[in-house]
Amino acid sequence: MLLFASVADRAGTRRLELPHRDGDTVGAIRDRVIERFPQLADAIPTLMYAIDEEYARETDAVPAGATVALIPPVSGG
Amino acid sequence: MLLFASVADRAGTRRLELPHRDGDTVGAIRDRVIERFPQLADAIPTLMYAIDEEYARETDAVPAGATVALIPPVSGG
Amino acid sequence: MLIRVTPDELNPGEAIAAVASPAAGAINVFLGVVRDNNLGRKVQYLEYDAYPSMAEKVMRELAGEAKERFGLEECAVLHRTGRLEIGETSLLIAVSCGHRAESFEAGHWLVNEIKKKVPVWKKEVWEDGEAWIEGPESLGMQQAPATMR
Amino acid sequence: MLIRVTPDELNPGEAIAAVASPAAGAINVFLGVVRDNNLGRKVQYLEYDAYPSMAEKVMRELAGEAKERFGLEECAVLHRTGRLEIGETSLLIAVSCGHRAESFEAGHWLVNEIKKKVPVWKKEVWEDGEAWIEGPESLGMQQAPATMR
Repeated sequence: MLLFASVADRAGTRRLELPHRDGDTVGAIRDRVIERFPQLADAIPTLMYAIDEEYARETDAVPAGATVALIPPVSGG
Repeated sequence: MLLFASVADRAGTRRLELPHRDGDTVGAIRDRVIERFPQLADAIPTLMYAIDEEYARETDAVPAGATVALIPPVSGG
Repeated sequence: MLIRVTPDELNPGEAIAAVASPAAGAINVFLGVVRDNNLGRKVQYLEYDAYPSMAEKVMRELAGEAKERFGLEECAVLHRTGRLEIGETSLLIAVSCGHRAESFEAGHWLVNEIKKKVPVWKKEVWEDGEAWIEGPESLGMQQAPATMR
Repeated sequence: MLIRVTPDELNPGEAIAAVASPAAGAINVFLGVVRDNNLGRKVQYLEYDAYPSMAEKVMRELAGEAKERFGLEECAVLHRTGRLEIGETSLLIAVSCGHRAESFEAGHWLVNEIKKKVPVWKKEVWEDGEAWIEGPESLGMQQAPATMR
């Protein structure tokens, strides 16, 4: 699991290893992160997600070994 | 009098000295050039003019000592 | 296609050389530059975070789509990361094509898409605080001090 | 404002440096480049004629009007003259301003105005002849051979 920008700052980390569970979805994994870092809860409505460098939906299944990323609203340029 | 591009090529010169006459207009001077270089006559409908580096009309008066230019349709860029 | 996310200075000459083509009559180059102010606040410097491998992937997809959509000859997209001072270039885009109108349209389209889709984030640092800017043109929220990172 | 008509190579880095400004968030650069074909004909090289002093004057007026009209910070316009090979830059424009949209609009407006108003002319040289191109996008008329010049 990769965290960026304000989410990484508020979690105090940019990277988490989470055990894979059968039937894991992006949303389920995100919820486990929020349990650990409740201060991130208010970011949920604005987050996007990626599985292995592809934008993904909350309901998408996460394969074992995949890299999930929490993507706050982007502001590059 | 300055000539450019196809007009200069067809006249075989880029620069003419013409004596100034009282009441000279751009058009009058151009006509004296065409007398000397009749091969330029067919360019007249497309020409624009400048007096001392400013676009000018055919009817504009030309002061003594001014530089008049025949400006074919431009194609820079 | 030249696509790169890098902490190093961006070089417009490199991007222009990368899009050179004998069939190109027009090259358009866009530089996103760090400005000394935003939404009325004086900016001291910016810090860019990125998900570099995904950012390059999305940039490559957008560059490919731009080539198709605008009939480009070539396309280069580079984004810088890390600390950037006022006047430094954060985003560098170059496109080449036959005619000028498409070069402007393609460049503008690419900047807009990049700002919407590429996983890169800027933090503004002011004299009295700092904020991650999340979302295009947002004012940002005052964040915890950097010592918490 | 950097305004120049010159037989020397145009350098995008110089134009970009000339428009740098702490208040600029966007720089747009346009390069008009010699293409290997025009209206279906293979081009060997171009030759640009100009009325340099008047061309610089008109370019300066247009740059000033663009600054006003689009709220630019700075503006550079350079045009090259003489013989230009395929891939070489004939026209170089750089503009800087606060935001990207205006930078694209200003650049595009300037190219269009320059092509309409600046006293510069290009001659296309093909394998089997040459022609002064007079008027934007005209096909040109076959001219007398160069020996008559």
